[in-house]
Amino acid sequence: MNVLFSLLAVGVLIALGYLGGQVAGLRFVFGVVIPYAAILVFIAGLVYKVIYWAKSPVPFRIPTTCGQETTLPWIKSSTLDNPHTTLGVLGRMALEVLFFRSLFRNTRMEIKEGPRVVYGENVYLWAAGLAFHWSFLIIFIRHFRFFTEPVPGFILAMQYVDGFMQIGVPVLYLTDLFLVAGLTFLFIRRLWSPQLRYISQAADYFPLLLILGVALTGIWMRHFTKTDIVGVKELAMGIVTFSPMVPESVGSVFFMHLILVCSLFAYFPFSKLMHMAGVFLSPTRNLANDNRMVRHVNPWNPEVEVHTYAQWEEEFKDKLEAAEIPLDKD
Amino acid sequence: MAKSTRRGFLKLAGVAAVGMGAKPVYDAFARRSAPEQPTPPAEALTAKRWAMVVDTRKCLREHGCTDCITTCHLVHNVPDFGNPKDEVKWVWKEQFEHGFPEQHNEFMSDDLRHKDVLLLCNHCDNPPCVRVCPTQATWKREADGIVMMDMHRCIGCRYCMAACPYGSRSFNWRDPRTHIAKIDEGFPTRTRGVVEKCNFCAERLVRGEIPACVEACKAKALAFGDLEDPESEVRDLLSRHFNIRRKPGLGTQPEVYYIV
Amino acid sequence: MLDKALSGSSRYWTWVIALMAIIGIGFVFWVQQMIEGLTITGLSRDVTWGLYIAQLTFFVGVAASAVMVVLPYYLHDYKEFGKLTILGEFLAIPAVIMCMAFVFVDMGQPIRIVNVFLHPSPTSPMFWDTVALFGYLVLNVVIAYVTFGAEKKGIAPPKWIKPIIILSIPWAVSIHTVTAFLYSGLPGRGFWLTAIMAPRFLASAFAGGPAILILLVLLVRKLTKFDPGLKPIFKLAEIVTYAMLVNVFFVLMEIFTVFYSQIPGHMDHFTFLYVGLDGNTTLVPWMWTSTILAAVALFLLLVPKLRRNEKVLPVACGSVIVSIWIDKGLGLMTGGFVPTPTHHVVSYVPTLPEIMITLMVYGVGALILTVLYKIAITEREIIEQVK
Amino acid sequence: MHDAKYIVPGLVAFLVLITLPLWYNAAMGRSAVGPTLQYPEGESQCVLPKDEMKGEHMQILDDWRDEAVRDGERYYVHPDGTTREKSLTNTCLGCHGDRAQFCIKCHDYAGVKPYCWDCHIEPERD
Amino acid sequence: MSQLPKSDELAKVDFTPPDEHWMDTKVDFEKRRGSWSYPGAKKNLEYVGFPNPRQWSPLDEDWKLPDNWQQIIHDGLMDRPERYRSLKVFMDICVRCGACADKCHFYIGSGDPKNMPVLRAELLRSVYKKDFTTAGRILGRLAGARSMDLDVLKEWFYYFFQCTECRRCSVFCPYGIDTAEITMLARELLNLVGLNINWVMEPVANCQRTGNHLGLMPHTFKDNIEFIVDEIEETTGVKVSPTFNRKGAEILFVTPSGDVFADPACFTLAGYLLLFHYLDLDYTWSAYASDGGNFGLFTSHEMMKRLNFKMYHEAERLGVKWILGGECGHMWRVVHQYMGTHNGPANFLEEPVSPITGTKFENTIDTKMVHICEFTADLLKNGKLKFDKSRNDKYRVTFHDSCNPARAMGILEEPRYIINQVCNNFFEMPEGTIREQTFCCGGGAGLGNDENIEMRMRGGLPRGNAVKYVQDKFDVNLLACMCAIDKATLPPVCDYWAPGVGVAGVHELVANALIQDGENERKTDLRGEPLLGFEDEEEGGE
Repeated sequence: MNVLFSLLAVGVLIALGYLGGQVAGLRFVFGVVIPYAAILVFIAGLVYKVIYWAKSPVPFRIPTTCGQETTLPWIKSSTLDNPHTTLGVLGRMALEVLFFRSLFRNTRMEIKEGPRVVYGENVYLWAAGLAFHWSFLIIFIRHFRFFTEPVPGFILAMQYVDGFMQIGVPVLYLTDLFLVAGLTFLFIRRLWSPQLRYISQAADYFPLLLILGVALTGIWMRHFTKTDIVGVKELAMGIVTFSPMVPESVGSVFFMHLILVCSLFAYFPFSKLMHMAGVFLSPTRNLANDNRMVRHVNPWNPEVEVHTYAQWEEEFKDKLEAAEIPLDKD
Repeated sequence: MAKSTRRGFLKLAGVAAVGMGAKPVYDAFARRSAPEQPTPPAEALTAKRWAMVVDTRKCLREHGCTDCITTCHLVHNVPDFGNPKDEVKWVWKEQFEHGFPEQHNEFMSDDLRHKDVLLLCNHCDNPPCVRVCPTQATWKREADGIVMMDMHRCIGCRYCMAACPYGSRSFNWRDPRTHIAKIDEGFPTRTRGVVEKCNFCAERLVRGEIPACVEACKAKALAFGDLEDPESEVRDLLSRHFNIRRKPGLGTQPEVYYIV
Repeated sequence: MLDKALSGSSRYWTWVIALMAIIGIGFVFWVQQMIEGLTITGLSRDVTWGLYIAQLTFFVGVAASAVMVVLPYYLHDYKEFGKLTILGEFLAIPAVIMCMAFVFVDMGQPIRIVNVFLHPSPTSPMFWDTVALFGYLVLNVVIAYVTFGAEKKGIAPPKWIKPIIILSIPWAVSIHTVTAFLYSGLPGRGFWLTAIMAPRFLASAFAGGPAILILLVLLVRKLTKFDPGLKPIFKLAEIVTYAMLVNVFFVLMEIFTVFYSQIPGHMDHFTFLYVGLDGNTTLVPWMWTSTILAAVALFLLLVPKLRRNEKVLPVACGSVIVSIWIDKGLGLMTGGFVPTPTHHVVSYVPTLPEIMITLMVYGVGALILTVLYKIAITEREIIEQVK
Repeated sequence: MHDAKYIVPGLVAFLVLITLPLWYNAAMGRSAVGPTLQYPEGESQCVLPKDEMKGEHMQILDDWRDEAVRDGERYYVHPDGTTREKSLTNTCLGCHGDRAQFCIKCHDYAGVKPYCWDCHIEPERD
Repeated sequence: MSQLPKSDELAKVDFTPPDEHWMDTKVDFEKRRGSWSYPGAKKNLEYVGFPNPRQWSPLDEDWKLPDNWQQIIHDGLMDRPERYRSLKVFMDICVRCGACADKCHFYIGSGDPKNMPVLRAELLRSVYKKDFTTAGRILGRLAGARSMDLDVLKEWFYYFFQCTECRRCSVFCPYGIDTAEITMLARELLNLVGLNINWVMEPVANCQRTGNHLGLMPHTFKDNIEFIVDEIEETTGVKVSPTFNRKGAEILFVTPSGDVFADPACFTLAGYLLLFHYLDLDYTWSAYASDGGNFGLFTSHEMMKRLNFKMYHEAERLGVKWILGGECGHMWRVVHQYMGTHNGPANFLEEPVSPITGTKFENTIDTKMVHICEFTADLLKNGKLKFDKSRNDKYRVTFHDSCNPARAMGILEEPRYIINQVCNNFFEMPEGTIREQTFCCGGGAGLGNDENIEMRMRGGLPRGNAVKYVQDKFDVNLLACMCAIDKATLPPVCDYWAPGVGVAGVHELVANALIQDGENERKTDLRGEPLLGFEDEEEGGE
């Protein structure tokens, strides 16, 4: 149900894109208006969401400590998994954001005869996630060749390395393969495992299918139905130089690709995809475990009713005297 | 053998592109790969089995004639690095005892022993180089028996060079462009990292021209023609003169014959 | 499991960083080779394969030799090899990767390497060699990952792995056989044209590979708390002894055939290697070093007392390795090409960039080996709770 | 807003990165319009219609090279009945002689670096 | 206890999720007896001023909620994101990758998909989505949103009191989403309408009144310790003399009250007493700050602060220089992560320095409270203790990292160092069950009560099974730990999953080995059981 809905949604988007490319009057809307709107929604939505998060304080310093803390000097502490300095936190965050450190620890539990509960290596989710995210980032940056003139050298270099293996014309980018492979794994995994299927929502299938759609229409356009790449770049450059234009030669597949990309942009700030920004704001990861060294202030530290010593002594005075425990009052 | 690299890619991509279904992809985009029947130009020279006859007796040596070599290397943009290590050569001359080491004979006439003979790719009927190539970058044309190189596909493993018992193949150890005195626009240069060799002037045959070396030989020591054609000059020469081939014992069936 | 490679002593990290430095330096030379072409190597029109492919030949043998621990352990239930098996498999993995890397750096157009699969050529031994090597890598990775994963969990490995292990045994033989076919099927290269090439390769592999494994295990014993005991090591030494005997026997067979038949096309290569031809003696010292080391090794190995001496055994193994490395590497390669088909005697001397690139691949292999051994040993220490 | 000293620079950095093309192009002073090509004079018809050639030329070249080199199919019959040699140097460059004005312009614009020119030679023009 | 199935039956866990959508399954409290805790008693809620005190049972149809309970929950859910960024971020960014699923001991032991941390959070997230996100409002279930109704509330009560806030899932989450944080806030919401459990509320009320969870009056507190003092004298011949509420002492010692009362925790207390006596430490107990533990943590941040208040308050009153804390799990979560923020700064104290070794505990310069294991490890490292390791030879020891010290503090090496110093036979449990990946005892966060025994044993499966593994492989017979709740909950877990393995505190082992001046020839350990080699003698003696 959730899968079908997501599939349907992506299908409708593709159909819309096709329509946008075919109907003359709509080409400007789909080629210029929607992209502008989507980028605007993406940027504004993302900034809004981050500020919305930032408006709330982090009242307590609650890092998850995944290694030895810093205590006595002769005990080796875990500077990256349990950092107590800002530098260490930066390191931890870098590992987390760039290499998915936490997910790298992933294990798979099984209960065997005995009973024996065993925990095995499970790097597949980590590997597929890493392959997918890195490929997506590289592909995203590679696309800047359509948005810059002249194309900066580092993008050309990136293209060269990505297309190092001379496969097909135009050359196949390895990141394209990794992206599709990674996404496919993530999608199949979600459908395959009963537990995962049980927790999965439309909001989990939809982004996967959406990005898969983006990737496949892109690959389709590059390797199968060719589109006029100069026209595409003119369109893209029109957007970033605020002189919008939609060249005649740009074909329908491009519009399918574009509407999916726009949908992704516009959908992004309102979805779980915000984990991109959220991971930076996770208080269990981005705080130093220096709790007993440096004071952390809660801006709304509540006034609470306490049971003071004086009240306590008053209540138990007789018993204290009987037990020969010294009193303040004396 | 795959028809084209694109089809090969399509197969690969079709498998990779989950959800697309390989078959419709293949059908939809393979359309241009079914080309219109090409009309061979009327002037093209065709044969069932091209062969060359070298008449060593006619081949001039006194004044060190290298017309055939120079011409060949000129029209094929063969570079000259001036050192034997990087050397690329399509046709070249060596002393008889090197060209035919197994024919070595202490009491051979000095004339022959030290004679420079013209060596080139033998375009063998049973070429070991073709057998070993891991990518089919070198292959034997079924139509006319020319052993061809596809410089676009060669991965530069040099297995063919190890397999060739005649030393007929050269590798582009470095970029050849910098060492070609005058580039002939009609023929591409090679890129570094691929193997090349004599192609019996396949590009000239199609234009109706005989190989450049044959044309260039002022002593008329070279003959080129169809072995399957009983009327051909080469058949005539071979039937009338004693001739040998290089290393016949290896069973490669060279198609370059030497009249001694 | 993998995380064990990410934490270690300063000695471990120094070694890893040193290897990375070697790889880094070699990489610069490789980039130079990519830009300028293979001209920066000592290879030439006449000697088209050299140091790189020689290493391929040697390390295919190392990779194949894992079978020498896998076979007794799994097929004959030789329990003593239980602790060694993973080390054997973890030696095979970097060895295969090195083989592929050596092929890769030897290519004129490495960017087109996928052509081997896009245009498969069943008549080419090189195509089959690629398939065999890839398959062997996959087999070893899967087997090691699954069996070691089960051992770490303290449970029996899944049943489906057993047929795969059995398959890996003939597969190991096949990688070296197919590699021998690279050479032995070529007309006009008298030195290589011998039916005994594949058996020779296997014999030298089963001497050289286990010899490396012995050295590694002795090193592991010295540097870590992991100790598989001396008994399996001595058993391995016996394997090395017999294999080396067979290897030398095979070489003598070749020499008899060539020199008794007196066919120049076959004889000249041996002459070039052992006494020099037309005044060219480039390889003579190398070949005699190899010969003498083989003799020394055989003596040390054949005397049981010496073989079972922890101080002598490494010397014997070292001799075996160097002897085979020269014989199977430089000797086999250059010896096959010289004299050339036009009967010229040429020299081949590797250049500095060529050596540095070779070292890069060695560095990659050593790094992978280090990482895998680090994982295996650390996990073993944890399972056994050695302190 | 809390932790503004980390979050604001983070957001600003993100915005700058994501809008980099705006600043880059403004600095380079380029407009949206792509290169204008110099089409050969006197020729009315390429191998295929212009729009199709835009997208498919690399594929055609790739197919041609295999057909010509490997299959010996060196000639192509155009729908208009004329025959052309499947040759980059002779046929394509025969019309589009000025590589810099034709091929390179678009390729540079699109950030594409084909390896054709490693081997094939541009005929010299007067 | 009698209904509890045999352990090999319980270990047959079915992980197949039900056919119905998770939003459609309801909790049947009757069928699930043994897996929930009795509600908070009226008097306890009243004592601490918690809303909606009343007599009720989860088995009742009517939970006697306030009429406007939905409004209360809504308002509570409105208010908390403004105060806790964690809640906003954790609600918004979960991608449901499922990495957390099989990390939860309750999920491993029960197979109930709602015990997957992701789905546990989703119980709250679904309501949050409905109330606070546009997509949730419009798309409803399709967006994973649902309205708050009575069944949802009951489900909350069931599952948020079926999480021990152990944070193991958080270790594996790529975004560090911490179910403990979500559970804490969900429990705050539940408390707003009077849904809580008595095993939390009773200690909270006790602690608020007497200063300790067990509700020991000052004289009982003192008596109990003095009883242990006598026991010590009997076994060792050494007379230790603790002081109470003594002004001017250098150090205030605070430990969970479980140590004062319960077996085997009291042997740990004996351990402290002997150690301090050996060192001639200038320290005092407090009958007011008589518990370091803080069940307020399991109700609300405010209650936690109220209970924690007494520690600094008492330290200031007594004029001590710094505070030393005993072996405890959740106490150290509060001390390490909350105390300074809640009730600091403690500028009236001095930066802690060990009077024995002179070591300054740099890592505690703000909070000024030192963990006893840090303290003892420093002593051992500096060679200040004379001990006889062989006295612990009857034990083959393994160590259980308690959740909070492991994942909210990171004190992993000190206890291991101490155990290795004072014991000859130490064995680690399998990787993945120790250090930061340690498993909960199954009874943390207020769930260690007897009516919840089935769920405790289920949750104890991973831990118990790991103990069983080392028991089988290395003949381990003692599970050391440094948490008072562990000392109460692990013995039944061991009896159930690994019979024959005992439980002890780290400092019990220290004191076993410690050679005191003027002690009797030691033939027994602190428990009065014969040392290795003295078994016959002891038997003959009795």
